[in-house]
Amino acid sequence: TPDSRPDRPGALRVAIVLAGLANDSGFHQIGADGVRKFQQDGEIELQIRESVINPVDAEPVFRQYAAEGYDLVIGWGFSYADAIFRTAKEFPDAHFLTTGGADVAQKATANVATWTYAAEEMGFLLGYIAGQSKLSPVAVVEGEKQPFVQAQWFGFSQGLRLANPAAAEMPPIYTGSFEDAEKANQATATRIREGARLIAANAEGYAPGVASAAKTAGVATVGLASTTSEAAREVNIGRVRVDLVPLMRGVLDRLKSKSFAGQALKSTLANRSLVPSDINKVATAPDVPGDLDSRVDDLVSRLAAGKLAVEPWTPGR
Amino acid sequence: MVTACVVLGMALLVAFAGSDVPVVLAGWWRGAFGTPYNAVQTLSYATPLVLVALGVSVALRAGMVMVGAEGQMIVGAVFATVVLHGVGPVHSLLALPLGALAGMAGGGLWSLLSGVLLLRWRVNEILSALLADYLAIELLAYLLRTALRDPGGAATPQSAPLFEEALIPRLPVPGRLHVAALVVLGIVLVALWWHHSRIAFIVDVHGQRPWLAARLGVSPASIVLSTTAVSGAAAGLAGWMQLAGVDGRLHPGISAGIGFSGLVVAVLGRNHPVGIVVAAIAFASLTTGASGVQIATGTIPASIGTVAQAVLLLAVSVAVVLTRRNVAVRRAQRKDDRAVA
Amino acid sequence: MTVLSLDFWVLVLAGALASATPIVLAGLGETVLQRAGQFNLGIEGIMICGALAGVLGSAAAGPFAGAGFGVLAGVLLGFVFALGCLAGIDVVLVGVALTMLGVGVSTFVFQSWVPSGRTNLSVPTLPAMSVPGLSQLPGIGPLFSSIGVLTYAAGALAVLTWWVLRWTRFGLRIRAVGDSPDVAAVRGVPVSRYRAVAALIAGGFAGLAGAALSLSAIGSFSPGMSGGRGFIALAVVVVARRAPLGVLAGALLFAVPDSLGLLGQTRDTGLPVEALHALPYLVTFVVVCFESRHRMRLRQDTAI
Amino acid sequence: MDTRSMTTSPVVALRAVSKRFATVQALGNVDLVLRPGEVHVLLGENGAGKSTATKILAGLETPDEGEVVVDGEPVALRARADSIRRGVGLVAQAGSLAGELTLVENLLLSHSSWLARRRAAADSLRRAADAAGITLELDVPAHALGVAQRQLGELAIALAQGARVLLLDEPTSSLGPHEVGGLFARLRRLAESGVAILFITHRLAEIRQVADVATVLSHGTVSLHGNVSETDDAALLRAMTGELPSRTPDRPKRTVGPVLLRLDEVTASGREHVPLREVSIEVRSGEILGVLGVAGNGQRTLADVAAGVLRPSRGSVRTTGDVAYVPEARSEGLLPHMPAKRSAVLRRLTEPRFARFGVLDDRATGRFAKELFDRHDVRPRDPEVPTGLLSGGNQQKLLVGRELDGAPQVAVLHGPTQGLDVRATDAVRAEIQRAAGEGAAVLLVSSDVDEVRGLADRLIVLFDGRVADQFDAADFDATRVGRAMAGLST
Ligand SMILES: Nc1ncnc2c1ncn2[C@@H]1O[C@H](COP(=O)(O)OP(=O)(O)OP(=O)(O)O)[C@@H](O)[C@H]1O
Ligand SMILES: Nc1ncnc2c1ncn2[C@@H]1O[C@H](COP(=O)(O)OP(=O)(O)OP(=O)(O)O)[C@@H](O)[C@H]1O
Ligand SMILES: [Mg+2]
Ligand SMILES: [Mg+2]
Repeated sequence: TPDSRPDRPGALRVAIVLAGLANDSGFHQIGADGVRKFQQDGEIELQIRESVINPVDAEPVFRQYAAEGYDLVIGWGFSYADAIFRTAKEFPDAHFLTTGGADVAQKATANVATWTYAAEEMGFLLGYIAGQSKLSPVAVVEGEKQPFVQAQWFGFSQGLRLANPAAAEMPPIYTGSFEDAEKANQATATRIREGARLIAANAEGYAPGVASAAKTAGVATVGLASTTSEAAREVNIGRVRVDLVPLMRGVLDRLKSKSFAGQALKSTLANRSLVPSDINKVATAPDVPGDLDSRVDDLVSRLAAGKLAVEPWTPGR
Repeated sequence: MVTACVVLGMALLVAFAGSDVPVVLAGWWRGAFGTPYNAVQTLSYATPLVLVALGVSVALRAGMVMVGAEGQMIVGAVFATVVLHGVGPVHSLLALPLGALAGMAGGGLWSLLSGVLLLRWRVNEILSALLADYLAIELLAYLLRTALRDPGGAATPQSAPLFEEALIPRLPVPGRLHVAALVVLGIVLVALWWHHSRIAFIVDVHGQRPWLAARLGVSPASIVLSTTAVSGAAAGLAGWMQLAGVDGRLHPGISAGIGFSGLVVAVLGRNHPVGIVVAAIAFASLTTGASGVQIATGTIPASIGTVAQAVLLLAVSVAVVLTRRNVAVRRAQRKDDRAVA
Repeated sequence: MTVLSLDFWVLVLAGALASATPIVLAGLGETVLQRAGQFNLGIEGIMICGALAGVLGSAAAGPFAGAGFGVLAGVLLGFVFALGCLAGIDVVLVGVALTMLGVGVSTFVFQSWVPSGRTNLSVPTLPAMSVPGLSQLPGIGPLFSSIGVLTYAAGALAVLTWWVLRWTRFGLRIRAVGDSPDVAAVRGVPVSRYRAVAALIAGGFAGLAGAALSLSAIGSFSPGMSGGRGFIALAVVVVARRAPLGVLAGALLFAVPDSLGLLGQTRDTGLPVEALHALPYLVTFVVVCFESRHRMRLRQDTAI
Repeated sequence: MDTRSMTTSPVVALRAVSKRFATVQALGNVDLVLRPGEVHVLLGENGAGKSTATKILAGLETPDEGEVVVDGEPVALRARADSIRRGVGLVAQAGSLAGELTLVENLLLSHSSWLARRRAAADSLRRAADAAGITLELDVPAHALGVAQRQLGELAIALAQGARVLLLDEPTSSLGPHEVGGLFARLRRLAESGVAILFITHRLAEIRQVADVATVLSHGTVSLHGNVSETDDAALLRAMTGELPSRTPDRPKRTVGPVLLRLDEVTASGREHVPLREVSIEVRSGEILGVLGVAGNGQRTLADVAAGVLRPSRGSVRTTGDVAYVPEARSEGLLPHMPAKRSAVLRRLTEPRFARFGVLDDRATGRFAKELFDRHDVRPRDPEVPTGLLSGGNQQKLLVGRELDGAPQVAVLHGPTQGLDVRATDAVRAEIQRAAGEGAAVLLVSSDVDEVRGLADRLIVLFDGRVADQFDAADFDATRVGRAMAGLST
């Protein structure tokens, strides 16, 4: 259950509002998992509110939690920012965390921390892992054509080229829905029939469709979660996950020490909040090197040292 | 019996999730009406529903089922965004009517697509409106990715925020109820007049026997076009209200299912303006109450909130049916008594 | 391979066949229901429950049992629909409530079954078969090399539905009930019972459509997987003018441009992706307009 | 004939049945006994309760008091199916054909086999129709048939079903003499073979041709019961209305004015199977043009076109002034689900007195309706009753009254007296005379040849959508008309 009594009195009360389901293996699960850990440790009292799809619907929810005296209200959805900032103005004593694109980073206020992630870097690392498999051509299957997604696949191409300059890339197919597994299945099957040897996708609602088509054809995938489906376990090389825990650790600490103020958080490779995860040795990608972990570490340190840069995506590209 | 069955099923589900019905109901009440803010919030949800439903009811009386409000809201909001961004910051006395007119024009024009095709080639209006909804969604997605994109660079598609003067001022109440809610109230009064007007009766007649209406000098073309345009304009106006009163900028969720719910509200309110207002508040309370349920129980996942909404909707509908039956019986009895006397 | 090449179109058509299947199935049920004078806005909710029931059934007893489970779940929700209508609630309201109910229940069961951190179920899928003879044809052979059993079933059920509506007393009675319930009652047809049966049939078909979605190729459930297909099915029934064989045509009319919109992205068309996504709606729109116009020309006179 | 009613035991009967609708006591303590081999005619004014009695026998309504007896046993008929199972066939007054289905398919609706064997059903239907002297179109959906053809079709279906009790609620109201003749012969034969027949009509002349026993209802109670051979028309009429109706006034002299209705080479295909083909007619002010023809030869399309409800595909229609229209199917001119006052006010709705500040004045419409009901004897005089719940005849009175009130310049009347009782029929005919006298151009379409002959100045005969013959009323010649109606004239 998403809620349990605090083990310790005086535990922080945290509410997280998700635009989707907490067990979607994707974006919303990142948010939920990021706070659930602290709940399990008894450090916070947690309430999770799922599937508040529209920002219009989310605002009263934020407000309700703020009015109920929650210490931290997290809006975990990309279009929540306006609603969070509006609510935060009404509740100057409450604390909020909002998510958004690059734009929110500059908007953090005294009681609103912002979070975003380096989509290009996430894609870059994913592309790097994909390239390590030496599989080619690579095809992207994705849901909606949205800025954060476009940025990710822009980074992906760079990572792929770095790891495997010979890799051919097919243009992405956007099915038009992050949920529609059947269309993703059809798009994947088509790409495979056209020769794709590796399918790149994200761990969203449509992911089971990608996994099953890949499994049927004996083709590898990258970007899916191993919880996506059992098929995904058998074909997916790995993915890049947002690990919210380190950043959340800091937020909670500052809340406790009453020094919470306007942080702009960003998950990056350098701060180890974007991490490779679910790395599998799968039969469909025999050439993935055994020392993938250390190669990734190496890549991350080169990035951190500034020896390597990911070109940022700009809208309208 | 249906209610019994459904309530039983609901109770089972809730029990399954580890909570009990009174707590859920109390939570729903608290979420929907328990605090001034929540009550205002419910009203604020109800506002666009009322507007859309009033429009839909006009078309329903002419015998057309309007499922196009969703798309009309979108196109209305797009028009308003384009116009407002186009003129740039102007005084709110200009910006507000301009936005409203643009919204109505957008919604009205989009609805005329169905109206004209129905008249010209008898294209089923449910079908054309449904398809037009999807087209509007794709159009919005395209514009938000290209011409109307927020230059500030957001992670999700959205337009730049409207300038300050274009935003509808809020009423001095807790919660986000804006001044345009008063406009809607005015529209309800007009609708009340219209509902009992002679022309509305002629529209009814057209819905059942077109030739009789035609003989009164009201041509099918004028009825079909005017009723679709009115329903579209109402939806477009609602689109502007969401844009300038609630969201402050255009984004893909601008219509948020309101167009679809508006049809439900019109049916639930049986086309009567007062019925529509009551139905809209009841329907809005389904959404606002869901938060209360969650907070009250703490354990119930959102999906159960959706189930609770369905059950409440069925329960309210059954209540409406029973009340109507009672009223009819009582009326007959009264007449009987008079006849005996 | 260009947009004009045969291979490309084979791919498009193969995709269309698969994606038309659930729409045909749901549309057939809706056809029966509409012939009985009602319509169900809740197909979407039934479909998603059918998809989940299909997965659970397949996990327990294999894919064919899964399809059966899907039907069963659909019939159950069809029963709720029938009850709601019998209670005198407007069909629009019952349909909307049913959509909410279906979405809520399926999500709830799914979350209970597969909580956060647990791996989603993968279950055996229904087999696909090739059409003997046709699959050996050069060029278009691949189109027939692997067609799901439910695609065959959808075709067969369309013919069966047509046959039942036309050649059985049951079918005639359903049509009479839809045509005019008062008249049907005078002819001795128990109207409510026939409507209820039609609702169960429609529910069963929608449930099977859901199972087709989860069991034809994917073998897993995800909460949003019905993706608005219930509403498309409704539209297709209108396009088909409530004729079972018309539903086949209507579903393909939608599915082919839909598939084309997906695969068109792999070619350099120069069109924005939204235009490709809009393709099926646009094509359906245009075809319906022409068809209506043609129909009107056939009967030259216009009633006022 | 007389002894038979003594000896045979009843198949079905109503015993002391009462039935009340909200404000109306439709039946009070009614006994009605149907015996095999007997044609039992049920008479009464519009709204007397005839249809209600029939519906109770058919299981469509349940009595408040009293019981239905079948084969000597009291039974509870809960649905139409119960009484079908007991062999009770019905031709309902409002029509009971599913419009989307053909006649054959309508027959199959209550067949015992679960398979729709169209060929066999068509054969049995055709046999039944032939035996009754009826010609039918079996392969078109019922909605494409005119009312008369639907009535014939329903009769044929009832006959083909081989019921042992036949309830016929005004089966002849829109049939011509030719069809009625054939039908009666068939009914007599059926009676002789042991079928019990209940027959409702307003045409007294028909009674003696076919009926053995008569029951008269007046305001829901039995006012006369006896063998037809032992009663005379005057007694029946007295029992129905309590008085003798006045005679139809003789045709007054009218002054004929300018052409107010003109059809030029009109070709049109309406809902009827037979389209209208190149029809040209002129009707002048003060003139009544009668239209005759076997049902289904384009009459309905002609009326629709003349009234401006249907736009012709070729040719032109010109009317001058106000057009009154009484369509063949009365419900097409009414709003069945709305209060009767709404149906009543339809023609005058735009007058200022019916609205205040644009709001429909319900009291004014109520008053108007009440006056209209008084003038045209629409019963009950309750403007709030939903139109569709008025008895068939009263709906017809409302419709005709509404249309002919207020001196229309053109009147298109299709079967204006169908379903009306003797008195109301006379009243409507007088009303038509009056309208023409006041200068209306009247197009009168009717299956009742005598009615047309009695009222019209000129006649045309339609066959297969064309004008087969036309002549002045003075030249009326039954053989010539018969030939034209059969398509034999050149
Ligand atoms: N099967 C039938 N047999 C005989 N008459 C019929 C039949 N069906 C309809 N009618 C008559 O035809 C007329 C028009 O019927 P129709 O069913 O078109 O009405 P409608 O427009 O559907 O009415 P409503 O809107 O009240 O349902 C009515 O007078 C009715 O009595
Ligand atoms: N369902 C109903 N609800 C209310 N009143 C009804 C209903 N059915 C019939 N009535 C009323 O009952 C009375 C008897 O009607 P019924 O139809 O039996 O008359 P009828 O003798 O058949 O007349 P007609 O010759 O005009 O057909 C009428 O006043 C009618 O308005
Ligand atoms: Mg009807
Ligand atoms: Mg009657």
